[in-house]
Amino acid sequence: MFYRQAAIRHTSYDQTKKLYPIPFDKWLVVAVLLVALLAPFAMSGLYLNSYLLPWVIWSTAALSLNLLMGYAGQIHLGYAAVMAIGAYSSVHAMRLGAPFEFALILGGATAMIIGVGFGFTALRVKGLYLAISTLAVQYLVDWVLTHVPAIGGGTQATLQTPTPALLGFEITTDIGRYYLALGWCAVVTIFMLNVKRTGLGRALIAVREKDYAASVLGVNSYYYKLIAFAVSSFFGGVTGAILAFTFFGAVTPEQYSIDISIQILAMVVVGGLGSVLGSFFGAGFILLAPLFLNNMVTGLAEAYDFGVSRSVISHIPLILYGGLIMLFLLFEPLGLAKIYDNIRKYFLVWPFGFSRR
Amino acid sequence: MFKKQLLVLMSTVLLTFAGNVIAAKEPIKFGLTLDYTKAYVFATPSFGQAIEDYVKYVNMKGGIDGHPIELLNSDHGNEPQRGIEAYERKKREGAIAFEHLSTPVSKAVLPKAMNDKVVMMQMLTGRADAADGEVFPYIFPVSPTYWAMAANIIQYIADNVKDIKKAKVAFTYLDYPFGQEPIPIYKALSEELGFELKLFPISLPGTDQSGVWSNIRRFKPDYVISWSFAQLHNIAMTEMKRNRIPVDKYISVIWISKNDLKSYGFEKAKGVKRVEGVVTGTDSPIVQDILKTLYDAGKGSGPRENVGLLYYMAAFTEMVTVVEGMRLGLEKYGAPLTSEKLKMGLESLKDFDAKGLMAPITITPADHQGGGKTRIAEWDGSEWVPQSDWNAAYSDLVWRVIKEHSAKYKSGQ
Amino acid sequence: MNISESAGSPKLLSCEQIDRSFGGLKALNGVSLSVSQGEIFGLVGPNGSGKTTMVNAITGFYAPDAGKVIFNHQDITGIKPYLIARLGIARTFQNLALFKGMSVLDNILLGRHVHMKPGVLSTALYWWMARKEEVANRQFVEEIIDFLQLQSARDEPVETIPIGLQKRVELARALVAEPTFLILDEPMAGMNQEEKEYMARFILDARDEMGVTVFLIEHHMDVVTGICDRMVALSYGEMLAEGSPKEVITHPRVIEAYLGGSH
Amino acid sequence: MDLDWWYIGELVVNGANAGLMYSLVALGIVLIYKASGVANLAQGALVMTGGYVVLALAYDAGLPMWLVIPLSMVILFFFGMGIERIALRRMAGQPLIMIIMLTLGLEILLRGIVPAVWDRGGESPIIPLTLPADSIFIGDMLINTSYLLGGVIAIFLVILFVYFFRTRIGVVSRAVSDDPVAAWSVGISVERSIALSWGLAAVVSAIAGALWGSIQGVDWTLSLLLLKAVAVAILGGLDSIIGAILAGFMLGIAENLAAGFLDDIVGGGTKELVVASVILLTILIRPHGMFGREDIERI
Repeated sequence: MFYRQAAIRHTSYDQTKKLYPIPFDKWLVVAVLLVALLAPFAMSGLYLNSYLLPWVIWSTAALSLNLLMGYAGQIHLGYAAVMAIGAYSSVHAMRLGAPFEFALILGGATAMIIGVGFGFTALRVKGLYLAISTLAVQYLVDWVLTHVPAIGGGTQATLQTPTPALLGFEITTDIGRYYLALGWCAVVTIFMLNVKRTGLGRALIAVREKDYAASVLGVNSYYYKLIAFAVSSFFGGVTGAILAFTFFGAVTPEQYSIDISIQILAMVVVGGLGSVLGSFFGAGFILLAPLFLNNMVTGLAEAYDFGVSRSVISHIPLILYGGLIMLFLLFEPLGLAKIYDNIRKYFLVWPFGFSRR
Repeated sequence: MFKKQLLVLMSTVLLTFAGNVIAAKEPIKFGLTLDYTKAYVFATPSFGQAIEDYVKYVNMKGGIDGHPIELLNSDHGNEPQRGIEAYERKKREGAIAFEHLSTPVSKAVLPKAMNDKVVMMQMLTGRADAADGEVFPYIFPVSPTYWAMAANIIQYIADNVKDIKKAKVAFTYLDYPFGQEPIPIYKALSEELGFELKLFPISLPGTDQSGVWSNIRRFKPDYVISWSFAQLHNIAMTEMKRNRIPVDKYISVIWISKNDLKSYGFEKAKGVKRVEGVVTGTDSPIVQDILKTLYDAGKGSGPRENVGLLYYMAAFTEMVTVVEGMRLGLEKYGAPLTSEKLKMGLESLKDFDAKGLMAPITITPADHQGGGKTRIAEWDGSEWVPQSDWNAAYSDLVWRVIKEHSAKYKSGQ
Repeated sequence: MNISESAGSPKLLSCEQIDRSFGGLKALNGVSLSVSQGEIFGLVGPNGSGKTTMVNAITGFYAPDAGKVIFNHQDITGIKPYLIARLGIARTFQNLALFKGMSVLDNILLGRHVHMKPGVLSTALYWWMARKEEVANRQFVEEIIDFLQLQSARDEPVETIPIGLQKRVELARALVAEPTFLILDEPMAGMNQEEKEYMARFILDARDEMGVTVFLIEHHMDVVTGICDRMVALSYGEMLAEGSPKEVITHPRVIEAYLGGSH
Repeated sequence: MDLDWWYIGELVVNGANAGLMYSLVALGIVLIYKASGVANLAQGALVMTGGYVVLALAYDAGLPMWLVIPLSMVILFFFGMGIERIALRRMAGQPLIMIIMLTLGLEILLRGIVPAVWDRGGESPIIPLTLPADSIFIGDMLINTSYLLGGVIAIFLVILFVYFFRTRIGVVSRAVSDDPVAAWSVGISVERSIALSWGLAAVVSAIAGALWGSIQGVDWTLSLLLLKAVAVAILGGLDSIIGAILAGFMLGIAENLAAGFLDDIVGGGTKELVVASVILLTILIRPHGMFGREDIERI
């Protein structure tokens, strides 16, 4: 019905390589993009600042991590630390007088250099060891942020972010900050969409699936893993900086703690490893579901007075993260993206569903 | 029956999205977003209970000039991100003032509150330099900051050792911003008074303290000042016993209450000291009235035992102060009460002692701390006995440090 | 026992005295062989005779303990596999090494890796930097798909198609790299007679139309003897015989290894 | 700077004992790794669960300690087996990265559920193991009796497990971890052996939970022992029980010495720093650890 495939004929290889070969998909994306662009004008500050903006930012973070986890197949348990490196470096760079654009790139580059540095350590070993060494990195970064006053900000352990300015225009409004985040999100999204259809993406998947088979095709698996580390860290660093500049307005160690790392991990897994759309789903789900659930359970508890202790209510987000990660791994390892895909596939042939095997 | 339930269910679902729209006579809304899950759970239940109690009490007495107070409650789990969400939501629902009871959340919300010109109370948490009202016009500690407490503890030590110049003071603290905060004051005081100061950081979550206490034993301090909380004091006292350090050398920051001593043993904990900014116990008339009107009628917001304990009283006192600020704001500038009017109301508090619950404070546009008077109390096996009068020691030095830090904030650092 | 090589054509690959052992087991013991340009060369032997070990030594999976591998006048002993691939050596695996989760097309496209320059920047700026390259390579891949008659399976996930087709996909993936030297490790394992004949046809076509030198490993003698120009037989890491298919299969030691070993 | 040998002695002795208690937590990781090749990142939460169960039996049910410990071991044994049966078994054949993430999900889930079920209103009660809080002094050297007890129990358990792996069940477990398919084909039940390892790991965590709970109180922070346990397991070699004990011993001493001498200079948190560095250095220099098999880790 919606995703009509009939009468669509691609007449060149170029056409089949389009991001959205089926027009309905394309129009859907255009529509979503329009909504995203117009949303701030139709939306109150509450929804913009505490739902839409963080959703956009965390989707970007999930996308960046997905490059490493979904494509290159490497677990990263310290991604918040990567974001912290980016955020702190760019804040410091701006305080030292660097223009915003440069500070962002510098933040990304610092995260990349440190990320790749640890990548060198980690890539010599199997997935499990890598996971554990990234966990260690998280602790090292946490330690530095809380113990090196020159970096962390000393007694108050807080650094206010300077006002961001693009091409000399200062960004001071909520809407401006939102567009900044959205713009960066678009860059990362487009990159991730392109990865799907270029040799880079194929090489990464090859390395993930069977590195020995990749090597006989001339793919240097070590190099591609490092590339994944580098690009993912760069994106993560910039996203961390964007998070600080547009959402928090300050950087503190708590914003990039181990809990946050786990949260991003959950977004990627729940959304779907290797899926662009899934990263958006996962970020939305993990970020917003606990908020809604919390508010709802609280509201219900008040209305019915069934005396659920606040402490119990407040554990819901943790239970949700853990439970969802497990459920998805057990029953739908490809995540929300796969569920969407199933629905889409159903409609691709609707109403001739019987024609599928 | 079922239909009605469904209706309630649906309306609550709707409400959670749309926010409560209960129209009374222009309620004054106060955002109470607390941490019920993580670091602050040791205090949050009593803290929230006190604020809810006092609000109920005020509303039963007809509100402030007829305006009821409405609390907008929620949990932020000590996470900056959720704190900001809660802040934005409550602000939209019309809250004119906030209390977060969490240092990370207060710090994350602070720039937004400043920008939005929304009053943010930050009792015992958040930035100590927010006492400087000129730099932080909308932030109100209205109680002694950690820095004021730190200075008072040193004053107490100076009064109780033979010669402060030869005294040895150990400072053990949780190794994150909360614990690290008073360090500049101690260092400045150590320089000024000449006592020997040594720092003993305890790494998070603070449950492993054995090494720290070995070192303290070797340092042979006259007093040990501790910046930690709740059950961590237990662990500290157990380690003190192991290391044969008398427990009466232990002076804690405000976060220690009767309940926290329970599992170590009330009798064994005799001699432990704390710095306190409010009167605890149930003797004061206002607390008696609360017990009578609320708890005797079964309308208390939590267990009766909590009433009078430190965490309860701290929050209670804060709310009494806020309500007084609201009253002044309404009286002087008329309804509807806005954040700005509340700010001005709070800034006109003069010699206010919260019905005898604390040392009188005077808030001015320049001074949002209001005196910073505290006292030292000692545990005698069944209750906390004040050891000194309300006092604000070395306030020049404290203000110097406050100004240094707020100036840094102002200059964009 | 050096028997005359096919005269005229130069040696493309030669292995000299290759030794390789695992623990106490000697998998290869002084094996020497050489393959000339343009021929189909067969390496046969019973299970466990060291055939795959030989291939792994050539393609750099494990460096030989002793001996030399010379490819195109270049010593490639102990060079990393991905570098060897770039020299124009392609191979398939005995038990399939396709990438699950990718379509047949993407699997074959990966074979073009050595001819492409995938990078971060070109991915980011796809429209300006990668598009032309992708389309051009796609065209080449489609030619091979036509050549190997894989059109109908093109868009299927590779793990869902029958094994026989998967083997063909792997051959296609090796061929799109336009190798000068193609190593096929038991390409007909588990196939029925008809499929084997198809595969044999493709191998001959690949040599004839694309000029690839083929190094064919087989366990079974029947098909191999039909298409190989020259053969070497191995057993327990030792060379038994070398020469034309006929010479090899009639060699007494080979007969003994096959019949004696299995009886 | 002249060295204070009493001080060093104290740091070493107490560090070693604490380290042996880390080994106890790490033992769970090693047992499961030996049986199934999976690194159990839920071990921290298992220890926390153990602590809570002991607490519930001791405080809420009011049972005497001599009954509480064995009872909690039994409960945890079935709990561990149950986890394997319900979750891990379904993952057989999946990529390792997925299984590791599953255990991580389990860690988070337990950390949410267990404290919510046994909500203690913010208190973290200390498990009354009726130990004398007073310590032994040798000269100016203090020996912490709680840690001493923990260390002794840890060593005792290790001897038990080393012995266990010499028995028939042990040999079976070894066979399974060497080559599951081969083990399968000779009629060994791979599932049962892996389930058993989970059960045993959970039993160990009941003991570890009780010991650590008697020192630092029971709350969610017990699950943070995971990082130290992981460091110990990696340093010792993931599949070596003896390695876990020796590594715990070494890590405990190293972090205590570092904290004793460096905390002053760098301002705290050196223990975490040591733990993180040990992990990174081990992976960099000798990924299979001190006693692990060399073939277990490279790409």
